Amino acid sequence: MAVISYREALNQAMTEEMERDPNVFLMGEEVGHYQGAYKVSQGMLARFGERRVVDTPIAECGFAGVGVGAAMVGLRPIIEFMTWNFSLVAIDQIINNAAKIRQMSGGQFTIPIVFRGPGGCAVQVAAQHSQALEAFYAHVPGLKVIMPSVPSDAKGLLKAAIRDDNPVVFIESETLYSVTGEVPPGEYTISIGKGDVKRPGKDATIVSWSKALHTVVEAAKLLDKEGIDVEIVDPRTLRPLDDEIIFDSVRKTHRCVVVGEGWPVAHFGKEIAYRVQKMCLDDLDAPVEVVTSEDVPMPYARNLELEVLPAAKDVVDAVKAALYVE
Amino acid sequence: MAVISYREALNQAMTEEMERDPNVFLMGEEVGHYQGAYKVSQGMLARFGERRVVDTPIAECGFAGVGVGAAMVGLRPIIEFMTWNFSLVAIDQIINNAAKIRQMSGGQFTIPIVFRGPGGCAVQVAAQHSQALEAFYAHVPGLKVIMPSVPSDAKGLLKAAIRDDNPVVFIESETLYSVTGEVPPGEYTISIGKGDVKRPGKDATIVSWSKALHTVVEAAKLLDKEGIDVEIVDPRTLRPLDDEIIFDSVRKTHRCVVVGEGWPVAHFGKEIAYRVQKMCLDDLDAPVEVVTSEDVPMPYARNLELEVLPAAKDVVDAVKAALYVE
Amino acid sequence: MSTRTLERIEPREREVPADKELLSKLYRQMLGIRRMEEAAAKAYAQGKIGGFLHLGIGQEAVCVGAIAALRPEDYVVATYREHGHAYAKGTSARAILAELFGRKTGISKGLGGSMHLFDAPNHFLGGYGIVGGHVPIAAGVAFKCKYLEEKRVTLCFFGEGSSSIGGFFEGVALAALWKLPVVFVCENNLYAMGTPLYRSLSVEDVSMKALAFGMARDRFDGDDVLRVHGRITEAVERARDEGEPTMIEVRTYRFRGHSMSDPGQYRTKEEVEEWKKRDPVSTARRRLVEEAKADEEMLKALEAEVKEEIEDAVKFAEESPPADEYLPYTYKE
Amino acid sequence: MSTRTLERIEPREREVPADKELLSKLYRQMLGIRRMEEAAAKAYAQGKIGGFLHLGIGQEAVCVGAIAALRPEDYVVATYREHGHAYAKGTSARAILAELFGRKTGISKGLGGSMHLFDAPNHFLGGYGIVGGHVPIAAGVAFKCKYLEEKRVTLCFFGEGSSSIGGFFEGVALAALWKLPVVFVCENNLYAMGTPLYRSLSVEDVSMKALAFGMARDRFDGDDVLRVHGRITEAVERARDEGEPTMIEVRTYRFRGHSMSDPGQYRTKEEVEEWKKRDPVSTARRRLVEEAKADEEMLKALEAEVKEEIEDAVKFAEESPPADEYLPYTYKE
Ligand SMILES: Cc1ncc(C[n+]2csc(CCOP(=O)(O)OP(=O)(O)O)c2C)c(N)n1
Ligand SMILES: Cc1ncc(C[n+]2csc(CCOP(=O)(O)OP(=O)(O)O)c2C)c(N)n1
Ligand SMILES: [Mg+2]
Ligand SMILES: [Mg+2]
Repeated sequence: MAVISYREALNQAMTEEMERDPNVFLMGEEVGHYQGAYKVSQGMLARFGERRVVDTPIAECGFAGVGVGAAMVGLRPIIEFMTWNFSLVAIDQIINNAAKIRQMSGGQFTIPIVFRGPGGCAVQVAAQHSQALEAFYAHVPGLKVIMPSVPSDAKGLLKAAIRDDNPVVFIESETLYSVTGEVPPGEYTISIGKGDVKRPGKDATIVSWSKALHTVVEAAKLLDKEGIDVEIVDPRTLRPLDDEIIFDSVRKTHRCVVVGEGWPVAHFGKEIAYRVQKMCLDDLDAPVEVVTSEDVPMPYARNLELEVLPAAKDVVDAVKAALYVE
Repeated sequence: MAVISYREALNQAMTEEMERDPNVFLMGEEVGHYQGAYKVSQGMLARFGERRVVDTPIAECGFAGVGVGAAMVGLRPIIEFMTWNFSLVAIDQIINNAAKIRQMSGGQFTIPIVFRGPGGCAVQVAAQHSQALEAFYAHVPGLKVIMPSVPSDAKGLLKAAIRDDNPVVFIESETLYSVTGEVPPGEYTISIGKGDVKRPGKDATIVSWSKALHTVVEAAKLLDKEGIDVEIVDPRTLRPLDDEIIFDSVRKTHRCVVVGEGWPVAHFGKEIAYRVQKMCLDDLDAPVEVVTSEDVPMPYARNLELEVLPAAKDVVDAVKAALYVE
Repeated sequence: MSTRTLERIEPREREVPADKELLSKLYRQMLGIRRMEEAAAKAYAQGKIGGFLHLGIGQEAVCVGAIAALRPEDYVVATYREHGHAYAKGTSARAILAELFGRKTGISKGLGGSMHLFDAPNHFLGGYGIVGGHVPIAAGVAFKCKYLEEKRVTLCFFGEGSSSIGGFFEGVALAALWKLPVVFVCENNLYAMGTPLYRSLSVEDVSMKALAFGMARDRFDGDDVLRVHGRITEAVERARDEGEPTMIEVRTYRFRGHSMSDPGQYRTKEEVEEWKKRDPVSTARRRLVEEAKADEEMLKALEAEVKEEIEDAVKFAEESPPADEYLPYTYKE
Repeated sequence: MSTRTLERIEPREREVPADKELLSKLYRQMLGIRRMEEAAAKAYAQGKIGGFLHLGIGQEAVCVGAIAALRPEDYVVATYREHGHAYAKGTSARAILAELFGRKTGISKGLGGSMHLFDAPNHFLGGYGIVGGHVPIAAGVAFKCKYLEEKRVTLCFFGEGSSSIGGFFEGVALAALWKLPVVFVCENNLYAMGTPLYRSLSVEDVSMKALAFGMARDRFDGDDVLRVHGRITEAVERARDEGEPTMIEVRTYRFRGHSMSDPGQYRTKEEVEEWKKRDPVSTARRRLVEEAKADEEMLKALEAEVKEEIEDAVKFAEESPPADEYLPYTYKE
């Protein structure tokens, strides 16, 4: 299997799908001549031309809506947000139009569109540029929400998202773009809504996704040294969520810790915790713990930023708390 | 005690606070000459004039931002959204500016502003006009979120919100505006973050707020007939949430059902469920149940709308499930 | 104060000669819309229709004249005040009224209601309730036509009150920058709910917004359906042939309140009466008789036919089964 | 292609005579900003500053000339490229650099960083990272000045790339409708990240947007700090005395990339060199010597003083304690 970066995986997924279907196009700020603010679309303008790789002015509400309109009448847009922070000026298009048009039209129109870009915080880009907004989008019926953690998932899921007939919110991560990993050769897709056990274990279940999952992997190593063997479950898709893979693991380990970046209150992890306590209450030997960022707008200073983000140590502590060891 | 409507209670709160502080003003669509789209600001233009009761064009992002700017330099704006559905075009101002400026400026600027208007669904106004967005705002640090269910709370909490130095999201309900109730005479405020037991009971705890609480009251009557005595806890404020009043009740009843309008996934009720299972796991004799709207954009037809909304019967069933009776 | 907005925009000379065939066709449509909305108002009063009901009574010449300038394969994107637009684009009164009644036979299966009429076969793309939110969608539909090199035009209707919101500006800016084949038609009925345009716009001429984007513009009165048809046709062909978008303001007036729940006390009786003298439906009939020499018999027959059509549509709506499912429409499997 | 954006906007005649006292004061400020940002770039390369760092090197004449037209009690609202604006409004190089270094002594206590400088005593209101999002805030500050009948003006800076987004249009529309005392200053540096203005604007003259709102407008080159000062002063006084907002486009150029991570390959070397010939800092110095007859001694002294000021500021930032708390700033108790 080839080892490529998360960035290349996304680039391959878009390139392959655009080769496959002439109605797929990429639109966003700096996606063309600049090769992508984070170089995810490197080379795509040269390959597909300005017709299909469209640079936009800074008008997220405008081009998100253009994508929705184009999708209504048969195209399959990939709309890139330079970062998901900027989706807040376009969220009305995503929630009130993309997610609702099929229902409002009695099924006459479908909206095959992918909104993608990096979410969560990078490094020291401060409060307005460091937001993990998945809880917002996962709340909305009509949308699918995908958050891959490794290159192979990124490629297979982005291809599936582009082929899906529903609006998909695809959240990447600036800090994952350079992460490398093995990717199966040739054509493949991963079905949306299927989780993946990233590390088998028996003592406790840790559910995590995207960037936070890598913090969890770190924590797992530390716990291993202390003889604690955790199972890491990556839902990969938050909406729809693969309940069974989570429940199966919890029924085996009797402990559940959910780890995700973002503000704690009404965090998506709380949804997972709810489902676990509801379906596995008798299997639980400890309350479900949810580890998140702190409940503050992200400060700029690096030392404070690190305090605010969920760290391996926080995960270790949460797992130990769930195991009643210190 | 005087009996007045929820609408009048809000009107009194704004009027009293504007009499008290010349820096408080009301701004929004149709708040002045039209007397408010739902007549909440009836008579206020005549009393305070166009300088302090400001009709705006349809530009929510614009006037929400005007409110934030005015608040930065000493005014205390009350920004009315005709309904919270329209806040989606202004949410960037609320989340990226109102909620973050104090933190980003190292505490140099505070944003004493109230964003208010009706949330949730009215009757047959369809998908784009029938959204309960409290989970979004409750997710955001820097904001306070208030959702009163009765006139007395509406008045006391709106006055407290206007006096609060932080941005407050104050969510009312079209269908509650005409609901009447007793209101204490004269000046009073209710401290933000204090819940209220709306009905004492011993068999199960139901946590609910705003419009849904009235559905719960109905359900309580039905349950009473079957000899089931529920306690109804109204947090009144979602952020900050009064954990103790909820935990105390659950520790007494050992059963907890949360009822709220809105989409189920990542619903605010899941946050409450998480906190309850985490702090009261050993006290729980059944999983925490959360009753919400169905996971779809709201359909127009009345019969379908009623199917989608949480009904008294759904609450009765959930309570019985928690009590293992059918 | 609002009377100053009553001035005519242009002299009478600009009148378009009355072509009998075209005018009777457009009169027929306007009358159909008028009667259909009167029937809807009645049903609403009887509690058979719920939610918001925004009538376009008084504005019929705009949607009818404009949409008559299109080819069947062209697209229309509209607001929540869109019954007439759907009807003019080809949706039957049966399907529209059944939708308002919340029936399974409604054009949106009873899921959308008055504000969200959609008709795929007729390329009527809705029906939107968030002010300005549909403008970028219209630009996107035009983007697709350019992308596929189709010579199809998109008409985007909006109210003057919607010309201050961000979504409107962004959609227009992209259409101008990318030269998309779309025509933006502002139905300036002088009020946004209770707000007269002089309280919401620093420049009351909405077409002036085109200057910020180097876009073609036009502006005229909307009481004569033939004028509307003629002037919109110019813009539609410019879009079709040169891929040039146009921003058009049409002055019109709604005879009823903003929605059924609005008593409309912000307008004087005199003002409303003044505008009713320019009722586009009776204006068209007058021109048919006086200028096109249409005979009364023919008109009477046409009017009887419309009456029947709407009575049948009401009956159809009333007898249709209620909407009965929604789950399958949230996601496409 | 982008070279067409190099044409001068207007003839040299419009030059403002060189007033020695004023020009040396403005030269002093521009040089302070230039050296401060050069120091920041160096510290960034050394890993002492993190995140995004957007330098205004090459654009100094705009913020310095414009803010010099204000009174101390007037307000400034700016973007993420605002080091110079804060400095010109009175924030010390120490407080700015300490902020960039993430120190407790920073103007925003190390919580805001480069993009979020705030200085309450100097009425510098930030420092915003969401394009266009600060424009309604500026209108709101001006709304407060009108509400309290204060004769204070608000200057709102924005880039040409920010003139397509909804928040910008809404803020401008409200300022025009309500006649708020605000001046919108577009620093048109011809690029929005890698996007040249002809790829983002259908009308490259940003001041034309004023026509949509009936707002006063002006437009000129930003290489001469005295011209900027003179022309902005006219607008500021119009705002102060008549409560009339103005939309101004100033043509300028950034010598560096969009941010430190941008190599700027979308611009030719020639284009950058061409603009460097019009470096506002050296232009000011040249005019001081040639036209105002300032003596070299005085200039050398001034330059030495600036060098010292910035060296001290860097030392201060480096020796300051790191930012150490954030919880108390999320909510006011
Ligand atoms: C973003 C948003 N804000 C507010 C509303 C409430 N609203 C519905 S229609 C309307 C007035 C629109 O007036 P105009 O654009 O002139 O259209 P008209 O109703 O006159 O046809 C308002 C304020 C809305 N639907 N969307
Ligand atoms: C809403 C939003 N979209 C995208 C961005 C990313 N971004 C930051 S600066 C910038 C370019 C802005 O260009 P311009 O307004 O001309 O200002 P300049 O950087 O040239 O000073 C972009 C696209 C953002 N910060 N906010
Ligand atoms: Mg109108
Ligand atoms: Mg620029």
